[in-house]
Amino acid sequence: MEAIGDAPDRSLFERVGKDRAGMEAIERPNLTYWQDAWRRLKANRMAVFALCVVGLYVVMAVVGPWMTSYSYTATDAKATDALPSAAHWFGTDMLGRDLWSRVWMGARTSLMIGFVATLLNTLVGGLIGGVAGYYGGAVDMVLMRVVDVLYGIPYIIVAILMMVVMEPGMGSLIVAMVVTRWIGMARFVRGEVMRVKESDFVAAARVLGASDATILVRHIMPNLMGLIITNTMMAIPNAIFTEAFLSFIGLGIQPPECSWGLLAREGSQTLSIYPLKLFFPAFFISTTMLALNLLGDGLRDALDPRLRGE
Amino acid sequence: MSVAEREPLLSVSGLSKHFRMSRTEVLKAVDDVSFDVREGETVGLVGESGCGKSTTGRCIVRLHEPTAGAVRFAGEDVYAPAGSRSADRERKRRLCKGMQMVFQNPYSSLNPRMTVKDIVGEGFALVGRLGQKERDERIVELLRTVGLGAEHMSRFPHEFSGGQRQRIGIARALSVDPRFIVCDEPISALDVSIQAQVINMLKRLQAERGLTYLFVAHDLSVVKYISDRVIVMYLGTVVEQAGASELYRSPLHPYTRALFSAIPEADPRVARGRARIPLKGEIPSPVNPRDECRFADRCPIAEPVCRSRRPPLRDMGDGHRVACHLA
Amino acid sequence: MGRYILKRILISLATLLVLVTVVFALVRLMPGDPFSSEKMTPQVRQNLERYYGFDKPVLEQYLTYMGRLVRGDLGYSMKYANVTVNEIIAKAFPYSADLGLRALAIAVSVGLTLGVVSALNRKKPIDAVCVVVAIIGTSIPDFIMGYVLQYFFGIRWGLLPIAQYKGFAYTILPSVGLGFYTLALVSRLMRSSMLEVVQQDYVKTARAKGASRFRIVRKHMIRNAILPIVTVLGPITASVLTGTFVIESIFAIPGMGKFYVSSVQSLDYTLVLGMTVFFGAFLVTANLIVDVLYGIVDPRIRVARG
Amino acid sequence: APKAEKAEAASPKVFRFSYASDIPTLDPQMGNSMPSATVAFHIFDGLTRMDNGAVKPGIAESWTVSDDGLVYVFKLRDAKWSDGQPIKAQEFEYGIRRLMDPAAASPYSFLGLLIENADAVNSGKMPVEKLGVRAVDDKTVELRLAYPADYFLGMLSMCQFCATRPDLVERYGKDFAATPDKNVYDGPFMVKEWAREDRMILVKNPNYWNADSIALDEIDILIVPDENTALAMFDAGDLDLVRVPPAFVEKYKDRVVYYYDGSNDFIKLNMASKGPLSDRDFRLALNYAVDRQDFVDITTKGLYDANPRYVLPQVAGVDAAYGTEYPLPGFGVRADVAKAKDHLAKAMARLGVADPSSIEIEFLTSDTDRSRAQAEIVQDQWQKNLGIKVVVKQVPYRQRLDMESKKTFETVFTGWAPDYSDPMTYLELWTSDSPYNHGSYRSAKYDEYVAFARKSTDKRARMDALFAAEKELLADGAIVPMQLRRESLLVNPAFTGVGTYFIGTNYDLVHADRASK
Amino acid sequence: MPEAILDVQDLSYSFRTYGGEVQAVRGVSFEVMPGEVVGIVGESGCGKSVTAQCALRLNPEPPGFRRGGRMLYKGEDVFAKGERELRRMRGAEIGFVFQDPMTYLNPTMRVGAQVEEVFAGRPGVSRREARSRADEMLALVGISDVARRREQYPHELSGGMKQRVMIAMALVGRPSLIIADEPTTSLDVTIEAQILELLDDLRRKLGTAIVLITHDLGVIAKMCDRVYVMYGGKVVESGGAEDIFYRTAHPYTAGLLGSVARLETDCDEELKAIEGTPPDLFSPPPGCPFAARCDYAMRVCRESPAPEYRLEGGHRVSCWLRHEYAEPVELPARCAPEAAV
Ligand SMILES: Nc1ncnc2c1ncn2[C@@H]1O[C@H](COP(=O)(O)OP(=O)(O)OP(=O)(O)O)[C@@H](O)[C@H]1O
Ligand SMILES: Nc1ncnc2c1ncn2[C@@H]1O[C@H](COP(=O)(O)OP(=O)(O)OP(=O)(O)O)[C@@H](O)[C@H]1O
Ligand SMILES: [Mg+2]
Ligand SMILES: [Mg+2]
Repeated sequence: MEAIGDAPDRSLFERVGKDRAGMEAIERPNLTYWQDAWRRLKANRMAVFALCVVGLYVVMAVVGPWMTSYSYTATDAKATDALPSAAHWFGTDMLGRDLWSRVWMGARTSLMIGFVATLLNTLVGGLIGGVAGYYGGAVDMVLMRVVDVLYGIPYIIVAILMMVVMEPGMGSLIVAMVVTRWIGMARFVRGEVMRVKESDFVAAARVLGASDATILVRHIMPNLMGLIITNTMMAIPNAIFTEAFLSFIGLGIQPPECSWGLLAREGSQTLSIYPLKLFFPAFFISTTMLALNLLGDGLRDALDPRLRGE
Repeated sequence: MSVAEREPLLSVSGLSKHFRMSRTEVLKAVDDVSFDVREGETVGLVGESGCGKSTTGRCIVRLHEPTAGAVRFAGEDVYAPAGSRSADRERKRRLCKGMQMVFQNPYSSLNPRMTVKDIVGEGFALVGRLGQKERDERIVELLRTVGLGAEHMSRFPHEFSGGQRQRIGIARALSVDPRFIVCDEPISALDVSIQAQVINMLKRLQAERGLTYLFVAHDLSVVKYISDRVIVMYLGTVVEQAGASELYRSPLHPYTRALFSAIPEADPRVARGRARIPLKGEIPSPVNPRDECRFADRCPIAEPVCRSRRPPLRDMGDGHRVACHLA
Repeated sequence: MGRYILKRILISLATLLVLVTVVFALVRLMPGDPFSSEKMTPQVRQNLERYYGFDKPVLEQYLTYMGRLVRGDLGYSMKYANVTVNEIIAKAFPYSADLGLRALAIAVSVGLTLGVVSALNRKKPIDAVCVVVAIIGTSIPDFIMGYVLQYFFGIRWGLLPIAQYKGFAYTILPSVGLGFYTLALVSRLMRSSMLEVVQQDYVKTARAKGASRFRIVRKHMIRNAILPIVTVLGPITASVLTGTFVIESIFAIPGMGKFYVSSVQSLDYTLVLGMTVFFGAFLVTANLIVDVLYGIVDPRIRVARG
Repeated sequence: APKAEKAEAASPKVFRFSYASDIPTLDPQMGNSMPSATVAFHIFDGLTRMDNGAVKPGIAESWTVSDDGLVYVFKLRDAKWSDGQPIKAQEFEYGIRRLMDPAAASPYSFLGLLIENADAVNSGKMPVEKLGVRAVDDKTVELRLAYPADYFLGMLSMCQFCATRPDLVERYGKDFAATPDKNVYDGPFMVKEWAREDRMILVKNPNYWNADSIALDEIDILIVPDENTALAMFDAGDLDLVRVPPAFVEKYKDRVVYYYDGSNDFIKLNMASKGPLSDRDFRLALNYAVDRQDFVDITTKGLYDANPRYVLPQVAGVDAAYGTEYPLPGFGVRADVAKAKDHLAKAMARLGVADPSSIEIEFLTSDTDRSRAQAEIVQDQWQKNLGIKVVVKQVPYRQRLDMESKKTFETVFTGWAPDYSDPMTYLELWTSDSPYNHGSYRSAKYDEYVAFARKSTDKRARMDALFAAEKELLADGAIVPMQLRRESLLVNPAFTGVGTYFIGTNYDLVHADRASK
Repeated sequence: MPEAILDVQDLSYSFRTYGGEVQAVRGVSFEVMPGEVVGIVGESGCGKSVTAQCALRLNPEPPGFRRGGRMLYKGEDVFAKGERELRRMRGAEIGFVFQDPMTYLNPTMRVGAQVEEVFAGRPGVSRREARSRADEMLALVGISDVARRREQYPHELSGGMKQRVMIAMALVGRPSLIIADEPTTSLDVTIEAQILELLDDLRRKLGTAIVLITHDLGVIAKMCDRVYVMYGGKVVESGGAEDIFYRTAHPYTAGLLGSVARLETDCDEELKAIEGTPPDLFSPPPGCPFAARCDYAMRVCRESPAPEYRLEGGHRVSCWLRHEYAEPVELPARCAPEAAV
């Protein structure tokens, strides 16, 4: 027997046996799922940038209109379609109203519609889709047929009807969006619930005597949160677009309120003579969409359980 | 009183579970299976992948409604219609407290969004109201039992290795203090060196708590090691059933024999010396099986009678039963 | 398969029936009626209602409508006096379909290419370019896109016709305007789908067999990656082919989208219903085709259905 | 070069213009929109024909009017339909009966209500044969009126009163006039092609009795929904005539042609509503609080005329335009905030309100871009000048009409287009029994003035009464007049003789010609 | 002694990830001689697959990269080869059988085509020839009714059948070496036996060398001439099958052998489990990777990596217990040790 290496110190060869502390030790820090996701999101520079942009717009939507002395409703016959100046930072619109304050008031509307409508969609769609996916069978069959029918109903009919049932305005817009758009989320959640409900941990909970509600709320839904949040992020732009489209056909927000979609629509009418009037709202719509998309992508990566530990 | 004379803790009779694949296709995952499990013993359930082991286990713990047959636990029919809603709820509670399950895949059987504390504590709702402190104490105690510590309580499953996860799964099953546990391949997904840890622990717990196991596995050596009695399944049917040592000493069914001869033995001289009973072909599909011995297609000794009808399970004495026309 | 398709068709027909009924009820609930105009007297209104049969009970109107519908007769439009809905659709749909097919062709071919290229070059500059194109595409409302395209290519630079639809040059701007969103969507979906496929084990098998990179992409990755896109293509195709209001207005194309919106705005009951039936049938068919296609692309599905 | 000249002469003279949406119908009795009327003006010829405001003979060569102004007898000339058949008096009888026949359900039948027995016929109480129209023989048409109306001769040029072929109506039923080949034409042009929401092509009618005077070979009407697109197409040479959106007028101001399309926009006030609108002073306050000049300056870049009174000044008076004969400063084009506040104070005292901001009124408008802008300005002005609260409610057009006719509005921005060149076409709206009186204006004096004007055969006295009615209406603040639509057109300078008029037709291309170089 | 076809010298391979560098392989050496069956055993995650995939450079690069060492195939370093050369090697020189035929076969491609693909783009093999060679090979691996089966999709085949297709795919290019990465883990015992026999059979017929990766000692015992035991990214013991099983020199190998239940294991005796879990390769311990779980660990084991000791007959072990200073220990014997020989 021949030693290849040589050890200088005999005392090193003292028998110590197993290292009980070391062998079961968990090297990685104790992070909750959300902490872990947050950490990974932070590592994604694009997503952080996007988060900052969205945050900035939200803040500006709150304080922006107050940063100038002009009200977003005050018309001025002498200053219509003005270019940006020291007085009007973004210029004025065709009625002589300050575009800076209108852009940020529009941000309020658009972001509000985007977030609230999508949130409600997620809640309604998530709940219905969750139940359908969980119970399957007849409930599911009926739901899916309802979805097919709803899909075929012209959206603007619903939008108009909502304006009659409720006061026209943001509320009716949001309700109309929820009434027609929850199906997308429901479909998605249904599929995911069907997948997750087959997993062993659900079976385990059942064996432990958990009720259906407990299983749905405590076991299934939390596991879909990541996907749902990502999906929701991606749906916000859709809601903002929808409002813009409704503005296009005159079913948007009530005067004198405004939204980015409406401003863009107004701007697009005079694109060839006052391009800036289109530029500002279009810029904010697009960058918001861009940011939400990037954020959605980032969240998808951050919340994907398969990427854990990376 | 000898073990054999006592009323069985679990009694499965004529259990069938069929899955409808389409209008014309029925997958008979479990087809007319009967066996008993007595208090305190470990019954091994072996067979190839897809032969219906898990389905049988799941039917027992009420995860699948069986197509036919009865499951009696501690003298009570698990699937008999309950008188009322409250009676039903009460029975569900009783059965959940009595029977638990440990799952095959330690990665998918723990909810990734729950802490170990929540996972292990989930069953406490069945046990009755517990104070926050008492609850935590119980959880720590359970974790100690399975070789983990209080420091692991607030961690998430993904932070654990497979063996540790399986131990969490066992702690969860133990939380309601059951009498009977279905262990559905609890070690298949684990590394060899880890498997032994889990098996040792299951044995220790059985000794300490007088548990009864239905131990599902496809590793025959492990089954022999842990079981008192062994049931061999093939394509949804029981082909042989006997005391562990008896079965391994003198297997009667040609399938059991082929199975034993194919066990990879971790010993080169034995492994190379052993002659394998060659089996032809692949495992047939359990969809729409014909009324014949399901093993007939691959059986080295099959005769025309094997294709004529399904062999019944016959008692060959001493509790050794076999379903083969030729045995 | 035949059985399956038959069953699907029956379910679809039932769905359509419910859809028509619901929309029938909804349009009647809308405020106003198809006859309102600034100069409407009660007497004239009464005459018109009698003429169009609106003086009868709603149920009877419904049954009459359904009776005609079963025979494939969608009735006379109200806004476009003397013209049947069938005629309107027959005239308008070819425009929408032509525009839609072009848009789809652009969207799918370019979108898939972009998606594949960017997934294969993940984290390289080309990927960033593709991703930005995709995100811009999904970030700009179609009306902005339409006006901007028209302004620059048509008005400012005079490269392409400004509007109308009478020759290849005329089709370019609207089909790009219409297809851009879908293009972006397809490229995004394809990219993530490809990224998923890249990690699949069978790709490694193909590499282990010594297949060339090109072959791996073509034979193994694209075919598997395209599956999730096929599913979303159903509804997208239906909506793109049946026209989009915005692009059609901007480029003065007499397609379906315009009729669809204006029928609701003018409360042209029969036209709304006719459009809904058509769109619904189209959607259902598109989904059916997608399902069948799915089976062709993914052999696993075919068997499961028997 | 002579060769080129020849080619020039040979190339057809085509005039192209656009509409935002398709012509709803070409059935002469069913039309109720300006585009329908404009096309009909070119493809049909009435008993008379309007030529830039003057009544000229059409298919009728000559006519006589009885002294009481109630009986008209027309002599037809030898004219032919586009299919070569002669035009007969019975076809005029048929057409006018069809207009009033409840079974035919013409949406514009109220036009003919001045004809004898028209009301009873239209409501089904009398058979159509009792209508005051009669073909005396193949070439003579007799019409009887319920009351005298000078403007009736002008109305007869409208397509609703045109000859209609019974054989074709019978043959095609509901499909009559649905496609170019399902009707025949007796006007200067005839329809050659009609693709819905796409284009309509009119070509010269060789059988028109006055075909020699028609210079154009073809008129192309393209459907271009977006007005910006249309403007761009004009610039690119794809159109010969385009309406310039107000925002662009500045850019083209040296080249545009202005004309009044006759429409008159005002705010209807619902005096029957619960709010303060029943109060005359409040209504006057609203009237004085709007700055009409600012309003048109902002919404249309000053293109439209601020209108301080009600009736369009351009309509016919006795000898000259009504506006010239009967000038009226009305509420003034500028806001008079002091006066407005004054009236408001009086109204508040009566209503028992101390704080103007506690007064809230709803302003209804429809869903177009322009109505949004208009609403926003009025809202801003009222709020600023009166301190009251104005809530704008923007609803789809049909819903707005519905709410107007159901009287479930408080104030609504609306307008009126004249049907004939007489103040009556505006003033008949506000009598107590008028079906259009959605504001529930009740004034015995006003009703009296209008009733007098209906009966009177003395032109001057009649016109005086109408002027008195207009003043009465304004003094009561029944409406808030806002603007007169002055549109601006760009016309390809290569064409001459392109006419516009404020009644019955947008454009008159009968005398249009392309100047040859 | 003939030249080794695969000669790995001190290979280290890592992956760069968000969390840091995963040192999947840390100085592994082994060789494969023509025609022999070499087994690699070890727990999950110890680097077996990564090592094997280095031979064809199948690890994704990036994030993977070679830290050090060489891997010579027939004397040439595979890490020096270009993509083109590698492609020529894959399938033709070295065949690969993967663990899970379910995921390693393309679900949307017919199995015949998947086997034929090995010849795609190879000069000198016509499509016809490729087809007939594929059919031949499919028949050879025991697929009956080849004409029908080749037109089927993977999901229409049973697990064993799919694994046969995988094997046909690995063999059809007549490689001189097959690397089988856990070829039977997802199969049943009876099918597993069939597949192992098939591999053995084919090796004998075709003379191909086989690297068999597994964590099942039974498979090793049955098939292998020489065995490498890996732990924590390193080879801890290697030698002939008899050396490993009967003259076990490393405590980990001994533990592994002791922890498997065998048919003759007595029910009453406790299995000798190795407590604890393998090290995290994000931050591998500085010393012997097994030190934390080793009953005989000494302080030196935790501090510095053990040198390799050559025992008799090519048996090697990396363990400080072989050092002269170390107190000699008797590892628990497996079966009949020396005496049985
Ligand atoms: N929910 C289900 N729907 C349809 N078929 C099922 C379902 N669950 C199980 N099966 C089928 O029933 C048969 C028996 O499955 P089971 O899971 O009981 O087998 P097993 O013996 O546990 O196999 P393994 O060793 O792979 O776990 C299989 O063919 C399986 O495909
Ligand atoms: N693409 C990769 N990116 C990052 N880490 C990787 C990658 N591939 C493998 N690893 C890591 O390298 C280590 C060794 O993996 P390897 O697949 O070689 O293990 P193995 O011995 O084959 O295990 P098993 O028996 O589970 O197949 C593992 O810790 C694994 O997480
Ligand atoms: Mg199982
Ligand atoms: Mg591996």
